[in-house]
Amino acid sequence: MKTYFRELSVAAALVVVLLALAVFAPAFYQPQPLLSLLTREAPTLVVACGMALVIISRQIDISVGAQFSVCSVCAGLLAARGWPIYLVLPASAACGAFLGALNGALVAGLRLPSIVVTLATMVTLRQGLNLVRQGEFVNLPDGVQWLGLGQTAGQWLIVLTALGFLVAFGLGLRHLAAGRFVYAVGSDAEAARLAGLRPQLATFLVFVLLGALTGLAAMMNVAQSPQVQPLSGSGLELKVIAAVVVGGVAISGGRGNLWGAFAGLLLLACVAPALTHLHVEAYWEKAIQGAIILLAVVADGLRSRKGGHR
Amino acid sequence: KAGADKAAKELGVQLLFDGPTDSNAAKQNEIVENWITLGVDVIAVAAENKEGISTALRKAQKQGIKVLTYDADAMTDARSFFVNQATPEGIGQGLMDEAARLTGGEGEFAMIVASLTAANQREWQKHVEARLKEKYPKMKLVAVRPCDDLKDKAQSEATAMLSANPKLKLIMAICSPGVPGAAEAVKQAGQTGKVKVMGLGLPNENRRYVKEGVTDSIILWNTGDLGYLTIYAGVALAKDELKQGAKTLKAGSLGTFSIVGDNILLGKPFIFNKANIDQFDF
Amino acid sequence: MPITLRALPCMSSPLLALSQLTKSFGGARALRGVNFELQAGEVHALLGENGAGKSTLIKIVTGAHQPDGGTITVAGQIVAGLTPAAAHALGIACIYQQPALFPDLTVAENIALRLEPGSALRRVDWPARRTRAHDLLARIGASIAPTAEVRTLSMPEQQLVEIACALGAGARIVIMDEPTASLTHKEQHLLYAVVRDLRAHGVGVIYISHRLEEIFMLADRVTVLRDGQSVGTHPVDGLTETALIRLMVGREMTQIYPPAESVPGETLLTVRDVGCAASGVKHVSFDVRAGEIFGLGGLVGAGRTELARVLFGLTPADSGEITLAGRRLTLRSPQEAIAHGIAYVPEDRRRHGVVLDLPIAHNVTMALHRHLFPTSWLRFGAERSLALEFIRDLAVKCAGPAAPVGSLSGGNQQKVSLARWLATKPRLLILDEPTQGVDVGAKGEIHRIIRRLAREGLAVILISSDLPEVLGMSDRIGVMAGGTLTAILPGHSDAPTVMAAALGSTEKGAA
Amino acid sequence: MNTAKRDWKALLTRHEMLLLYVLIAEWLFFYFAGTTTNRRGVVVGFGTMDRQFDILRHSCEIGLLALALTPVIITAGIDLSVGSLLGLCAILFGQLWHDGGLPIPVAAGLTLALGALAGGLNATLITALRLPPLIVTLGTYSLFRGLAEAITRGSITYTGFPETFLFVGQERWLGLPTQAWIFFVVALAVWLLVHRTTFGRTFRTIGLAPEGARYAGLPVERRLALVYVLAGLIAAIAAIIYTARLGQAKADAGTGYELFAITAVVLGGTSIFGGTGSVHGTLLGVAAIAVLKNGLACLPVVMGMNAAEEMSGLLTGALLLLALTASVLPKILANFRSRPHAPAP
Ligand SMILES: Nc1ncnc2c1ncn2[C@@H]1O[C@H](COP(=O)(O)OP(=O)(O)OP(=O)(O)O)[C@@H](O)[C@H]1O
Ligand SMILES: Nc1ncnc2c1ncn2[C@@H]1O[C@H](COP(=O)(O)OP(=O)(O)OP(=O)(O)O)[C@@H](O)[C@H]1O
Ligand SMILES: [Mg+2]
Ligand SMILES: [Mg+2]
Repeated sequence: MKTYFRELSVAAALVVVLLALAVFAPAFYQPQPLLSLLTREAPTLVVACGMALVIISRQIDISVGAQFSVCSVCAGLLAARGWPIYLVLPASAACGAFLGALNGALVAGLRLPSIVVTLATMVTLRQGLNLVRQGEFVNLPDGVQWLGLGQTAGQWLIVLTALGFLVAFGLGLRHLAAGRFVYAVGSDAEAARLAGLRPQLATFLVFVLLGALTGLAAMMNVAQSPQVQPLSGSGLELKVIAAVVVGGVAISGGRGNLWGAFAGLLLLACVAPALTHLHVEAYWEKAIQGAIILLAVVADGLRSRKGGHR
Repeated sequence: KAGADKAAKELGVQLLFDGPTDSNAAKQNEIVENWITLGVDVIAVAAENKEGISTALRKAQKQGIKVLTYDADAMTDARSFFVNQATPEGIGQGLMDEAARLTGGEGEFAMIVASLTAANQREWQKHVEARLKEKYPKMKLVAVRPCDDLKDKAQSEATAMLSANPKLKLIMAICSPGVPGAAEAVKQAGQTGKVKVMGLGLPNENRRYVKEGVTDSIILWNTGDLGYLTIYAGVALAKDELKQGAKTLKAGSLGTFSIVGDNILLGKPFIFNKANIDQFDF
Repeated sequence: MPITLRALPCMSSPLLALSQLTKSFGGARALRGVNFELQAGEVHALLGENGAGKSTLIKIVTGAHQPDGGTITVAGQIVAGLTPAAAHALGIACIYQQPALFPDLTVAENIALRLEPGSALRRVDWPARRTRAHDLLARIGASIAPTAEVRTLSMPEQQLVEIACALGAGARIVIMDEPTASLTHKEQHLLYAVVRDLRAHGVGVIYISHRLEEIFMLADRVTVLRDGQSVGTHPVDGLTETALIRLMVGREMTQIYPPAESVPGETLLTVRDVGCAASGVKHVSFDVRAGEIFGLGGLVGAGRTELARVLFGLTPADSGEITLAGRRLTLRSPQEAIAHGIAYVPEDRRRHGVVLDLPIAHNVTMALHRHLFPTSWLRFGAERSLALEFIRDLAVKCAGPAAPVGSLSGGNQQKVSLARWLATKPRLLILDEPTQGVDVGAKGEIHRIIRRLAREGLAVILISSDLPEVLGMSDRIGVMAGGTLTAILPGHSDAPTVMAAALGSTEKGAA
Repeated sequence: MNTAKRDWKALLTRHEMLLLYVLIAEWLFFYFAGTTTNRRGVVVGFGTMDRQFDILRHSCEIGLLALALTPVIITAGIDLSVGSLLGLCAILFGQLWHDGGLPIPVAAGLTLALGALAGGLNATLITALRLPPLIVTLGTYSLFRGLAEAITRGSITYTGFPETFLFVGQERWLGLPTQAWIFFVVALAVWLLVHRTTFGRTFRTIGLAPEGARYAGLPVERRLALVYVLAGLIAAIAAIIYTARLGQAKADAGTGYELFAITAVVLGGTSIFGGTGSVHGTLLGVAAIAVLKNGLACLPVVMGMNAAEEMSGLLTGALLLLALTASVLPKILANFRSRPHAPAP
């Protein structure tokens, strides 16, 4: 209870939003639109899993949005060339892993601060993509959407895959030695080195993993519509980082878990549709979103103020 | 852009083209001021922010640079001519009339815009609402949501609109990524035909949905022609061939255009639908 | 880890041999050709002044630093490019002078991360981790919950966790860098037993300490380092304390506490029934007079540090009253405490005592902004000369006042931490382990300074786990147990009396 | 002792010197590559005085935000809300003047107070509730922008400011763009605060070791609060300058500026983990980015290149990586050299 206070307070905020919806806008709870909402958020969740890992290891990656765009466009172009889906999927993940490795090499190999490195790669990738594509859509051939499975099956597949990643990484972080290494490196990299772990390698791998997950997520997004917009990932980094830190993962590393990140993600994902359902005018959206972020963490702040932290 | 390049080549002039990919007033001012110090002959702008850009444009005029606006106008005293494919009023009315035609003039509809602050979007929205009030009392605008020029976000917003407003008859998107986004949402919700989709966009981005009958009509101002015409107008202006009070302008292969006041009119917006979409590829 | 699996290939060669090791940090040469040998089944003490290179030496042995030159031979085999993981595999375990723990993780996990071998993809066995942590901690007599997060532990508790880690490794070479620096009497003796036990099992122990009595109690041989060079290895038998000090310092010196020469004056500080629920301090009452040195004794976790934190406003008291020079104080923050002339030298110097990345000068003047820079405008010249003055007075071994504190040896860092508070010229000085990790020469200097301050009318509260120090320096001694003051003894008490008070009352408290 | 002092100084100035070289190289490159004579025989492009002044004018707002962020980042904090606050302040300023009918100086004064107040909100949440700055300012980043949009319903634009006010943003005073003077004054003030007073010393200490600072009796909470209030105040100044430059106040003012400002600060050598950094570094960072951006925009005249926007983004990224790599290169080389020859099995 004590250790999971932040996660619980975010979950409580989520419950409040959901209850408000149940009372004032029960239409929110129709199965099909709800499934659609979840499907839309599934790629974000997959990226959030990777991002949580990166942040727990005391790094950050703000280039995920740009990576997502690049992977989407690559996957789209390959699919448009007629590559079969079972090749496009790994290609997209590999593309992401490559970009992640680039970040990882700079951060772990040269020991540069990750926020600056990924800021640089973000700008570079995004503007590079603009330069090459000039915002033009990629039209996909039939059979790419829903991976050729049909809509409902495809949506379930995507949602369940994302949840699968969540559970796998959530449990892995807690119960696999590798997961604990991530915490150790984030908690104190020098102590990790002295304990015989390899913090630089861990950092590198975490970035590669995030890249690969971003590539997969891009594919999960591409599979939801018959076209790819090169801008598709813009703003993703902020959304994902917000979800993860609101969910209690400490930006200073070593603390937090995926369940909190999941709650944070759902909370933020619910705000926009909730406002639509409650017929709140769109001008208020950002203000309310900001207020919710603040309120969700204020409880945590009040508590830590009372219970004398050392 | 392509049209502009073509015209520039035909006329043998050098064209500088710069456009922020994200709509941003301050950046546009910086670009214009940059051109002023570069000492160009003519500046043509699609104003992002009417008032903001006008100060920069007046400065340009003071230095003897000819100023044109296209697509979105600035303050009238800050430019010589406005190359207009359609007035915002015309676009607003065109959109609303088409929406009314599709819904039979009654029922709820919702709008997807690029952002809540972009000047041209606000202008068009204003005219849509004015037209609605004036001519279609039985129709009701139930929601306006921004999509940040992202197709994916438009899709999410449209999905929420659909379930929040069960009586929705039509979604109108006035930014180009909004139309396919809304169409995909309607299609996934299984409401094809029941909820109509229309808006401003390009044929290639919407072809699939138009053919499937999800999207009913796409209104387009022909950007290629607009660029072409703008360049011709600019060159004419620079050579002093185009003066206040002129009534026509000859523009290469596109023929002659009429000038009303200080508006050079490109003509009526074009409407794509199932019947004619296959004739266009861009 | 069964020790027997690591059979020695050749029993006659030493377990560990270092020859001509050199190491520089930037321009500073920490080691300039050190030779050292460790036999199986011996306790080999490594001695030297602060900054002599002891910690650097052992960091090279554990693979934490790469040497610039020289060879390391483990059990007859030359090893090169040693990494921490490789050292671990060779059976080398270490208690670092600065605890290298993971603050956000639990005690059990901290221990497990050091000890568990195996692939990164194995499953973590949480119950087994907890049991092992519990067993290891019990072996050294520490009552620390395996599920506690390390960042909530006090400095001595962290040191105990470090010791548990080293023990659990089942290594054949165990290195201890000032393991008892912040441990109290009882824990020290449990540790001595552990060391003897290791020796009996054929483990080679390298033991670093500035407490000479420990050396005579534990060690078989000593090697003395001076200025990064080994100046000789000697069997402990036949060495006297003075001889040892001469080897270390290069001149004659005795380890005698300076005599009390002043007569305490008026009562300066009155503490009545003070308690703080958050930190477990309850019903503490005592007085300290101006010019008096009031010692505080007790076991680890007795609450002495917590009491000091209350008096310094870090964890404000929620009951009782504190009076300083006749004025009743409500101390809610260190700023208020400082404004009233209270200074506190904390026990955890790396986290609280100094800021490692800032220059010495900044660290020294940190608590002095109001006085040294009354207009908030920095005066670099004044700052520098003040710093130089303390560097000279306390014999801080450093490259100059602009050197970052992190580049100093542990003992020299402690001197900087002390200098900061001496510079504030307080009325009440609370010293928490002021001489931990400080070499004999400097220790004597610090003792003389404390005496001088007392003579000038300061009230001093001296918390130290070095019992002889408390006995030798204090005018009166308060003994704490379980967060409360259980006895106040006269200054000339002896060790058994104080220990009895500390132990007896805990037993009573537990009952 | 003397050599040690020099070492320390060299370490301190290394990054800034490097940046200075980059800046000079950039400037020289654009001076020669970006200046031509146009058909009318007038010298145009990067090399003109006008262009230099434009660069200065365009950099003022982002420069101010970067100045505001430097102390924040030195305390190991972050303020993502400055760009949004710029927007909110611009709106409030417009409203006070236009709807409230207040004279410009009064409206400006009130706007500054409101900016400081908004900074105070960040400060309260961060210091009183001990919430992480990243989350707090992420929240207020949305909140401030959202309020600006809500107040204006997205569309109200305040214009028609008097000439005397527009003078601040569009004209020159004593030979320099008027707002540049304001910028220099603020820069000098922040520089003195950070480098010459105990405040700056305290920011650094807090950034390196907040607990250590508390134990040293430094007023950690008050200094942190100061830093965020100051950021709010400077964002308000930037808002007024922005309004004067564009002649309009609108809810989207300053969108995305926080990212540019952070880029400039970290390019200037301030560590995102706090403790190290300098105001002159930040100024160099701002200048390096501004010259790059504007210089590239001048190149098309010469090279017929038509993607200045994208190229400048691309090159800013590359520049950032380059500056970073260069600043750690000596350390890495030294590391390699001191490595022993063969790692053991
Ligand atoms: N990271 C570092 N950077 C620069 N100099 C260092 C560093 N670590 C140690 N030194 C220097 O190396 C010398 C030896 O330090 P070391 O820590 O080995 O001393 P020590 O013998 O352990 O002293 P103590 O008894 O005080 O712990 C000192 O002069 C110290 O300043
Ligand atoms: N906030 C807290 N809540 C509960 N218990 C605490 C808290 N802070 C410290 N303690 C515990 O109170 C006990 C007193 O610790 P403290 O460090 O004061 O002991 P000590 O007597 O100073 O030991 P030493 O003299 O060896 O430093 C410890 O067991 C510590 O873990
Ligand atoms: Mg040492
Ligand atoms: Mg203590």
